[in-house]
Amino acid sequence: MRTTLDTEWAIAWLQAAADAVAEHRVELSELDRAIGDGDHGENLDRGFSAIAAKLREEAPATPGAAFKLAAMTLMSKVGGAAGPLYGTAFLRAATAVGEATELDPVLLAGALTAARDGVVLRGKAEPGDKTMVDAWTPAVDAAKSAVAAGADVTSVLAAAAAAAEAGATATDPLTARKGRASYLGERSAGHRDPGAASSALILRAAADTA
Amino acid sequence: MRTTLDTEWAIAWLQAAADAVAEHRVELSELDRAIGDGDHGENLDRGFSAIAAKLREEAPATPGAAFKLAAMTLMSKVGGAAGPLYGTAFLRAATAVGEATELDPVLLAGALTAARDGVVLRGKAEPGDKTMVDAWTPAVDAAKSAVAAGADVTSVLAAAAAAAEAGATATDPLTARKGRASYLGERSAGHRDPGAASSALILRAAADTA
Amino acid sequence: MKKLINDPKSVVDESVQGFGLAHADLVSVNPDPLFVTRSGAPVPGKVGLLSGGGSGHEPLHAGYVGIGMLDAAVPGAVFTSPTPDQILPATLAVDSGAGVVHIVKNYTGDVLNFEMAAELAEAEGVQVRTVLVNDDVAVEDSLYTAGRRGVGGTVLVEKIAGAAAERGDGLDAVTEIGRRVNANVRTMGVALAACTVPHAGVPSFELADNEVEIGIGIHGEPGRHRIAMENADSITERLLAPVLADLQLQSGEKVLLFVNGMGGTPLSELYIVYRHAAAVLAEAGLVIERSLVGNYITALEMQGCSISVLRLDDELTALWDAPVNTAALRWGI
Amino acid sequence: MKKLINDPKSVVDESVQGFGLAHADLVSVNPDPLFVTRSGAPVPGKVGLLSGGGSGHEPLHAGYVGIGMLDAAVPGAVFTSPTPDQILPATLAVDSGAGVVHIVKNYTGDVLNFEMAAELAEAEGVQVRTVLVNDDVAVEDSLYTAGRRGVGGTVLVEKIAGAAAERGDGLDAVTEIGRRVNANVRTMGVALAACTVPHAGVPSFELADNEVEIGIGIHGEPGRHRIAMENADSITERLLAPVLADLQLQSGEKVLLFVNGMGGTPLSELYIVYRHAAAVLAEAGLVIERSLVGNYITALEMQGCSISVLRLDDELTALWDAPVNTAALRWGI
Ligand SMILES: Nc1ncnc2c1ncn2[C@@H]1O[C@H](COP(=O)(O)OP(=O)(O)O)[C@@H](O)[C@H]1O
Ligand SMILES: Nc1ncnc2c1ncn2[C@@H]1O[C@H](COP(=O)(O)OP(=O)(O)O)[C@@H](O)[C@H]1O
Ligand SMILES: [Mg+2]
Ligand SMILES: [Mg+2]
Ligand SMILES: [Mg+2]
Ligand SMILES: [Mg+2]
Repeated sequence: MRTTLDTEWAIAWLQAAADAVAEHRVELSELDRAIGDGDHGENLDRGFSAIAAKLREEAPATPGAAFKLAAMTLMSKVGGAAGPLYGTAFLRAATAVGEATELDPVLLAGALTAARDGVVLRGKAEPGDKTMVDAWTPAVDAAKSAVAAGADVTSVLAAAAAAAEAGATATDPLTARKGRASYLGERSAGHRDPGAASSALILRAAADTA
Repeated sequence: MRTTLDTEWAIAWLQAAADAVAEHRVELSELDRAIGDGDHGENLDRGFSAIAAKLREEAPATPGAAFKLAAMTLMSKVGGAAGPLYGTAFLRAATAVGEATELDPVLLAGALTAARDGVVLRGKAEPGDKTMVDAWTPAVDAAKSAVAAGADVTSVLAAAAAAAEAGATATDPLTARKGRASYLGERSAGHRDPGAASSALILRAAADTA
Repeated sequence: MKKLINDPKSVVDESVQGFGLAHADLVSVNPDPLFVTRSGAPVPGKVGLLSGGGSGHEPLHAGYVGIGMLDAAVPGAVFTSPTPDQILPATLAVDSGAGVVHIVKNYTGDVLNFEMAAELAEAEGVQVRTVLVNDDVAVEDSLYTAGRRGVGGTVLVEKIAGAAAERGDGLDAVTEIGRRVNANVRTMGVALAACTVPHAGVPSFELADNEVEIGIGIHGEPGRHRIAMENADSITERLLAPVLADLQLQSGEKVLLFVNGMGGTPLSELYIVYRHAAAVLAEAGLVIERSLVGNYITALEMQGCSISVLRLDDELTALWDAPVNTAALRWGI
Repeated sequence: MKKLINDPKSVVDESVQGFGLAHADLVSVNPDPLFVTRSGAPVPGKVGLLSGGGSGHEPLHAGYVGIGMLDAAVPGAVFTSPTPDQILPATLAVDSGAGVVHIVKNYTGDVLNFEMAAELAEAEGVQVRTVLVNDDVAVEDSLYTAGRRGVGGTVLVEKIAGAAAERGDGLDAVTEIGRRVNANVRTMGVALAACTVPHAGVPSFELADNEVEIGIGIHGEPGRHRIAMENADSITERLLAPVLADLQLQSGEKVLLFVNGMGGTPLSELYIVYRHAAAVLAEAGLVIERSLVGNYITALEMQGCSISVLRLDDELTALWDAPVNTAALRWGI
């Protein structure tokens, strides 16, 4: 039972996230092609592979520094809706953990909450609008419950990832009310939201590396 | 055995030619699509249906007047290579028959010869260049031979039509050296020349109405 | 997918480089981060005008950089908004001290990235105003969506606000003119065939042989609804009806009629649409004072068109007529 | 086939009508027989410049009617040359007494119809000269074919001869300038996908997913040979090599580089081609003095492009730069 997560984990997470995004690039763009403009996988892959490249050159000193590196890279490389949203998420997470070198369950759940709040602040989406918020919000709720129940960091992330995956799946029947998919109106129902799907992948990478 | 052909025949011929062109419009354009720009059937149909429409309004007084009406209509409606070529052919035929009201075999063969010579003068194609000349030249030769053998007008035209059809078929293996098909070089071999095909149709209409 | 490209990843960079080479008298290209500025920018004392967005809409936006129109264009990846680290330096590069107006098409990605860049620019002491373009009447429930999209009207906003900046209007005045154009222009589009984003490699959507998509955006995203193919006059009426209804034009009003090609439709067809659109407007008693027909804001090789109607007043007409010298729009110079 | 048309038979008439409505300040349309003349033609004392050919190449030719370019354009059916009964009255309409130059693309149909019209015009007392455009190096064996075709160079001939006529050159001088441009320009094209002629309803030819047609003309007719798809830089080199070889340009010579879209290729791709073409010319020591990139002579919605190189001398450059005001090409006014 791990009590805290360190910088090494933060770096491993980002690298695993980059691998997961690369592996699911086509699939994410396919989802976006159905209800958006077909670039979500490409956009995220551009950003996360740049993160992975930077991490091969410089080693951040703290989890917060790793999150900040991710935030800046995502903001400058991704573009589209996802760039500022994920960028803000990682920036808020970085601020939340500050200079800490070890993240305990409370700090970890706090980081996830800050990330989700950043997405909501930027994008103004509410749960049920069929966006990445629908993956992040259940993930945050699950993480908080796990912390309250005394879970360790690994279990906190496992709970968050599972909830994010369920949240992403649950976007299928929804009608989009934010982002490009909203222009489709009811025709957006019956498709998974690409941003929710990528959020689930990224949170699963966090759990797998913990 | 008919000894001469009159204005009524000239009009009937043009109407039958219009019907034949309309019926084979798509087929002629298909031939042109293979080695040209796909408009030959459309071009000719525009011209011949205009001839038919004019003939419903005014009745030419002589075969020559009918040919002249056809010539002017083809020149003004068809465009492309075929318009001036067929236009010149009918104009020369009109000149060749002059004011005659009845065409005997000699005059008829003379009209066909003048038509062919007009096409050659305008287009400067030689036999074997894979153009309508390859239908007209054997047709003229066959008509002349028939006249020399003492055939009547019906047989003269039947001989011309059969020779034109054989001539058109014989363009299949040729490499085009004139017109749009010439740009294809050897790739033009293996396809029938659309202008030769339409010439055969028009001469067949002449024979069928005689 | 067959395209005249070398590598899907280098499409935008190489295309903008080629653009810079072909129009070296008009523009400079900053390769990294990528943006295009008017030669000699910033123009002393002049308000800077900047626009940008996903690539694939050429000639928008780089084609409108030059005298009387934009000072800078910031191209994102194909159909993907540019990032703040492009928008910020471009903004700084065209600020003469008089401030910079961002012309932003209303898409979530564009709005968010420009918003961040504007915040960063303000932090560096540059005054930034934003003109949000949202002229697309295809989006009906703007309350339950990300709002109406910026489409054809963008070109008109850029031209007219550009003329205002060129004649020396201040930051607020240029912003007001830009918003005035946006408030008075409405657009609706149709697609006959989808386009293929280079890195996707497959068409953005599928349309049957006898279907058209009404209310299409400029990103290969599907539109309002699909209908069976109709003739040009019927489609023209379908596009114009919501535009005219929304603008609530009165008989006798003056308008600019803009028939825009989506990239893969022959110009001859755009004029067939223009012909009937002009008849419909005349029927409604409207006076077509100015017109524009051509491929001005495209979606790669998408087949289709959009129709925009802009309500003109004397000032807007004069600004429309003002000299402009850009790669894609030029007159009077 | 999905097109923004009402009826294949009325495509040209309706399109030219729409063109006339959109550009009423520049042109007049004569509906029957169909031709387009410059507003106020004939210009007293000026040599008249007339061109025409099959439709489907828009903006060619009507888009080039106006000050500094053509006095008349005569549109035939799609991809079919116009007829003498159109060309003759158009010629008479733009003759001020100084004579008329016919700019004719070298296709059998065009040559024959213009020849007949010229004979008829001469018979009515109008002096007519013909400039035959045949810049297409794709046609190799010009002795065993109808000769090289007129393609991209046509636009340059029309612009430069138009400027010569506008500055007051006489009939022989304008003809000489036109022929000089033709003698110094060479073009080669490529198609990635065919176009569909409205009345045919099916694509003019079929290309497999990985094939391109090199040496394409502007009529949907197949070209020199088919090759497997290559990247933009390789295709650019393939198009430029015969152009440069044929022009026998020396290092240090000045040229105009013209990358033309066939109608269905995004502008962004044309700039990618331009980028590499400029590099190849620079490598050969040539100086690109002027450039043109866009859809100027098209084949409906064909995907592909052509590259033209024109050897410039000081006079040609000055005439290129001279003011022009037409629907499709405009500067200096
Ligand atoms: N306002 C918003 N709030 C939260 N998430 C959003 C919002 N708008 C879009 N998204 C997310 O962004 C995803 C699309 O990202 P992407 O395809 O990269 O951007 P774009 O739509 O600009 O092409 C959507 O699937 C959705 O999850
Ligand atoms: N120089 C020529 N002499 C005789 N016939 C010719 C010549 N050039 C073309 N043709 C004929 O014209 C036909 C093509 O006609 P059409 O398709 O109507 O014109 P275009 O080639 O202008 O589209 C060819 O099949 C050929 O028979
Ligand atoms: Mg997307
Ligand atoms: Mg033909
Ligand atoms: Mg996007
Ligand atoms: Mg033709």
